[in-house]
Amino acid sequence: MEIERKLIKKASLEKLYDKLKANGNKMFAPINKDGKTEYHYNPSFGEVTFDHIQTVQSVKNTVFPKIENLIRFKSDKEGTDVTEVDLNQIPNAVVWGVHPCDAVGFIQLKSIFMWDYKDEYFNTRLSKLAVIGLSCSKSDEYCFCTSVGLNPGATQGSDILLTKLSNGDFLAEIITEKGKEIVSASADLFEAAPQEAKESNLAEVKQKFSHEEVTKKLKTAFEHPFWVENSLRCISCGACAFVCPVCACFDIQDETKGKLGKRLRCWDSCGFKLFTIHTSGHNPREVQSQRWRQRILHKFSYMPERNQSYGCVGCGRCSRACPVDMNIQEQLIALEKI
Amino acid sequence: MARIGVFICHCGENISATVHVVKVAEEIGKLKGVAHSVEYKYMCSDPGQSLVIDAIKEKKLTGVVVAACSPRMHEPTFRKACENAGLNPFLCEMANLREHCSWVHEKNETTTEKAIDIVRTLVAKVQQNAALQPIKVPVTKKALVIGGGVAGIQTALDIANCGHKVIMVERSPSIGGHMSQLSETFPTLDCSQCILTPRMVEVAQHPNITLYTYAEVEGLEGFIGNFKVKIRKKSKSLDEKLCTGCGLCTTKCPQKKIPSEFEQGLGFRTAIYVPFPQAVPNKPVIDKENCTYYQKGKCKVCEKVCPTKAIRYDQPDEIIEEEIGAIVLATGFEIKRTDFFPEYGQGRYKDVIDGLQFERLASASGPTKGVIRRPSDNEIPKRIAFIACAGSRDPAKGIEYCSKICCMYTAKHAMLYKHKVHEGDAYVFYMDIRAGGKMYDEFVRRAIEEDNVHYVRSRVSTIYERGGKYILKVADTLMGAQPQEMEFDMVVLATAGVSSPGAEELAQTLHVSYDQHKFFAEAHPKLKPVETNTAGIFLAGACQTTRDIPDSVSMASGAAVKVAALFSQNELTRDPLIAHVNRMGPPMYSTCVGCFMCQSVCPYQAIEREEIKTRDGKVIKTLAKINEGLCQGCGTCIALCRSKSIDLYGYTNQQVYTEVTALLNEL
Amino acid sequence: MSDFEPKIVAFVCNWCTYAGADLTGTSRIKYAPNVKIIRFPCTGRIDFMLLMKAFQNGADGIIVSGCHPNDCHYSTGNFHARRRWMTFRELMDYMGVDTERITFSWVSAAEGARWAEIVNTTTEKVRKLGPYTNYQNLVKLGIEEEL
Amino acid sequence: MESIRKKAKELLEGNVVQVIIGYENGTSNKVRAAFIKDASQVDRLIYDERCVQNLAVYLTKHEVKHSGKMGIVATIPVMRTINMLIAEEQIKPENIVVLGIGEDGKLLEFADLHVMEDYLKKAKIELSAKDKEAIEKIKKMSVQERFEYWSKALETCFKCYACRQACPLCYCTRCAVECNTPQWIPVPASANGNYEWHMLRAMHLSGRCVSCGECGRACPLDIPVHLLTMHMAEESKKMFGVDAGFAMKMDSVLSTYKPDDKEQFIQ
Repeated sequence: MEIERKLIKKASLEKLYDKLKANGNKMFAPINKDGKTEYHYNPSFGEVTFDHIQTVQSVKNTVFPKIENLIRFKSDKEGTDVTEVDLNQIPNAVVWGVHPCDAVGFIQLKSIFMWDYKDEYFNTRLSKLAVIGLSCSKSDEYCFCTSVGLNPGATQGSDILLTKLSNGDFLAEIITEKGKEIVSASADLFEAAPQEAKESNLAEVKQKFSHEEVTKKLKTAFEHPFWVENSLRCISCGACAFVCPVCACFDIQDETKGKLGKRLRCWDSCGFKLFTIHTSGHNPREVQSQRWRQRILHKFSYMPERNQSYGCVGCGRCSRACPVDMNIQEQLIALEKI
Repeated sequence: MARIGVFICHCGENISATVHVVKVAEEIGKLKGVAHSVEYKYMCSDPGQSLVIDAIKEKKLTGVVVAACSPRMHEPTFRKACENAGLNPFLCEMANLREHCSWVHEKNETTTEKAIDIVRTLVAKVQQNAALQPIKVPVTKKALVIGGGVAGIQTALDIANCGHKVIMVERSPSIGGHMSQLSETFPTLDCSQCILTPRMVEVAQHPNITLYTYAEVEGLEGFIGNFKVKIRKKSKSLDEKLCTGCGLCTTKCPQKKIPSEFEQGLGFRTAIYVPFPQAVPNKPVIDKENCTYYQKGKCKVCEKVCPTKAIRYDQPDEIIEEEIGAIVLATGFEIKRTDFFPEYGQGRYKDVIDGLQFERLASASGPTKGVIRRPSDNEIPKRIAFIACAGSRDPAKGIEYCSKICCMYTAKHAMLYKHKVHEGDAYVFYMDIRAGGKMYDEFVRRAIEEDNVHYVRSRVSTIYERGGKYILKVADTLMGAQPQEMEFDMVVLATAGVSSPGAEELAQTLHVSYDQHKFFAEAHPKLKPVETNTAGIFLAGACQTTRDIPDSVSMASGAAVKVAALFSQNELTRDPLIAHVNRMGPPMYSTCVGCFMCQSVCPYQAIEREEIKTRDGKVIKTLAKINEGLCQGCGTCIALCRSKSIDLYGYTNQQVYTEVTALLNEL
Repeated sequence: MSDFEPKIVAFVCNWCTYAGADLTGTSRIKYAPNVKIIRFPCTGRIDFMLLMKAFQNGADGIIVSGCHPNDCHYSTGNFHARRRWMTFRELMDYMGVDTERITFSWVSAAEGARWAEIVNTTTEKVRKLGPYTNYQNLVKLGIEEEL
Repeated sequence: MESIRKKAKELLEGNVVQVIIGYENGTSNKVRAAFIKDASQVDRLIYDERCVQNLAVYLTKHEVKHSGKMGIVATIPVMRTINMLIAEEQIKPENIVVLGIGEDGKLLEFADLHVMEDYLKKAKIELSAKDKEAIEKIKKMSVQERFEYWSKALETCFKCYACRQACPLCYCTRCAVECNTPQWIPVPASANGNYEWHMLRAMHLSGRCVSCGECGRACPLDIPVHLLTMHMAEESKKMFGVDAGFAMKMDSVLSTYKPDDKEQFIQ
């Protein structure tokens, strides 16, 4: 589908926002609170921020919640009854103000969840989700979308991408059918496309490395001393994985109460020491350098090879969240040169 | 899949009168994993037990819950029944429907529901139970007896006569203890030495007993059946093999004015000495602190006179290590000295003496050859006072407990005095007379009625000296309690019995507990009076609390039986309900990280260190390890362990967790 | 909430309180049926998290009871337990767990009547406090979440 | 700073230690841990007020500890942690050289760790005014308010375990939270799972926490989890007189007892 360009004034934008909310959608939008920006459920339009650099957590929670209820069961003398979760009950949702990197995150996640086994939970959530993107007007030194082939105004992954113009109005790019439906349902709010170039309103993010080059280098870097040298300070927490818009490791847990129980899918991280431990006590990734290598290789080598998609969108969240300054951008720059 | 059998007992009507047992059986039968659920009038009866046994066999049960009385009552009964049916006894649990439900609640639905909850909890638990095997620990059939008084002697002889080896350690140069100092013994007034000496000799000559005198226990490792003890044999400066015990050295030693411990300071000894003539072994030791040679470097008279050249001035202390299987503590007691009592002259009055000193005065082998004389002027006292409870039952100044032996020995002392000084007057000042025991009260009555000892119910507030006489301030509380002063030639204080000096250090060395008075603590005041909390260590005599000879001897025999019972088998079988540290393959080996904080919570020193090594001996990891012989299964380490690396068989984390969830949820 | 019957779990040691509760039975002293006992060898064995597990599974109140100080069958287990409860109770209080719902007591094997009294007073107290909805709501949060 | 580099150089050149654990400049005006194994690299070492990470966490880390004998740049909380790690047998004093940083930010050289103990005994060590105030504020709340405060604060936790991993005293190879027989703490990052996890963590650090605040700093979601362990550290002091990390041998709060421990709540 060809991208259609329209203008939406700030006042109309509020109407669109409220209308989407009123239509029974679950709305998630970023707001500033206590000195940080996070996606919140159903904030008022006035609270929503349009010039944030990045939220601490990604918005993957909307399609890959930190706890996903897979099935319910009842187990007693008669046997075990399993009740499937009614996926039709999943409500429509809108994520508002998603930066292009995060929007691409949905595509990369999809390449994981729809790879060989088609994950219904993920797919249903994604199909019921409208992504209203927002081009980045600001960036910081952690941002590196341009180094992974994206840019602050990239349209992939969004249904509609908004770009704030110099006069406070917004350029709306309608990217998908879903986006088109939203626009046509509120056609009165949109006006003809503006003259102003989108690019002049985007944040500047300099390219620091080439992800293709990194991928090439990684093919032979498995035994490179780089991993040990550069992961000594890593403390094996899961902060990077949990804020990442693409990390998709999970753990299946049964929570029971008497006869009743639920099977839950919970976030997990390949950085955890016990992530790969075997029942025997053997652990193929026993030390942190092996786990750190796995993280990078998965995102920049295994995923491109297997999923035809990268596992990183250059949002820089992991580097911001890391308590010990494991800056992924710094490491990728170094890896390009090994 | 679990196949649990549930057996609900009516206990006659004790349970069924308030709990609807049929309903309980029905509801429990509906639970997952329950293959059999029945009720019966008397589960503990033979037909009741047969129900259990038959069901195990017929229905191939994998676990049993008997819902009846308290497990403290019949758990062994039903575990035995399960074992008889071929089911591991530890796969049987009891649900307490009687003491904790039917007897304490009214007859109604709630009570029945509670009963169901209780049984359900145990049904859930038993599914987590593991088949456990009793623990076998090898036993070294050699005992250590610490202390050579009458209790130690009796224990050692009893064990030795059962055919087991015994090592006796006594810290003074001779065995015999306080009993060897006594003149006559109550209530029969037979001569103490006469009855004790043969026993002492028997110890020395017994082929199964190795005697180390002038020796002390310095260290102990290991656990029941498998102790390793370190004994320091202090240098006697003597080659005992060469010494014939002729005693020439002791007569020639120039240091003749050393107060004799045996005579309680009323007589003297030399620097090389045998504590008393009947000492066992009857060979001298050199008291280095008082020996001219050791102090000044010159003398060596003993060496010169010794016909067998047995003196060894440069003899070092010897450390002996022995492997033993059981220990009996018989370290005895001590008494407070007269210097403890400011109101009675604080030890300044020569003729105010303690009970043991009086024993020496009354003893035919004592410093006065059995004539009662005042230490100050050797005069025979015409009026003598005995003060009972000197320091005992006195929480303010002395000790709060009753020393128990004083009433009797005071009566004996007064009687002995009257037998020796017919014209003399003997007064006993007492609080109460506690003469419980066979022929004991009769003995006291004899002192009063036949020997005319004057018993005055009074505490003596003070003693002062006036012109060679001792004035006692008393008030006869049975005669109007008028304060009055009475004059005596001599006063004997029945001072309080206290724990033996060094008892606390010894307890710490052996890891046995002790009470606030530093007497060793028995494992249970009624049912385990000779055991300590440390398995394999037993108590005999007055080291546990002050006690008289008959009590000490019976306790000693009791301890000996405990040791003999322990030695009756080659292996010790223990309940397997103990802790264990998890183990797994490399590289973790265990989730234990070796912080060893568990070591400090264990009341039994049961947690050891285990080193995991590579083939070339490099230590990879140090883990906690539970000594199966020592662990008693309290589980304190388990609740403390942060990484959940220790667990307790019988009460595993999974079991107790399951109980909590099952108690509160329908299954 | 007049018909509210609190669910109370008692964690007791085998040698003192369990035996004391047996004595309550043999003495035929009646008490509230709300309390159900779980037997441990010693209070030293009782993991602090078990208290939270009881609340998590729907208990409204808890009793923890063992031998009086100096009377521990294992000589020192209850002393360690005492420190554990002093510490954990402080933490619970700081985190907003209603410690009023937890009775800590020493009940000896001879104190059958006292056990009945502890059970009754605890039951009455918890009955007044009502169901522990705070914690039960917390348990549902996140997992009971709508889709 | 120069004195640290000089000392580090001396230790590495003399082969006294094989690695120096210190701070270096990181990205975006951050500082981070540096592991210097070569004397020529000592100029990477820095020290300023940004250097607050508790580096002792690396002393038990497999790949660091296998470098050999370790020199460590240690501020007061780090020194206290070192004492704790020795007391709990996780490191051996002979494997450690401490490059102490005093209250004034200057290098302290300790002839041995006993000298460090003496230094700590004299040092003035208190919680920061900010932490104190935050704890006081929570203490002043009603039980209900405290419950709401913590359940809300902890609800957002996604169990990345940065708090645990950053803590040098959380050195277990398998944390209790990862034990699944039984599953003591619910695995999902649910309200209850989070609440109980943080309760467990605070309890396991009771009487052991040296109040370095690293757990709170590490949290990517800025949950003030350090207020839990710090409060318990203060209470341990009050209740038992135990202040962690002042000596290489200590009676830990939960593994020792006194017969006369005083409480008012046991009936």
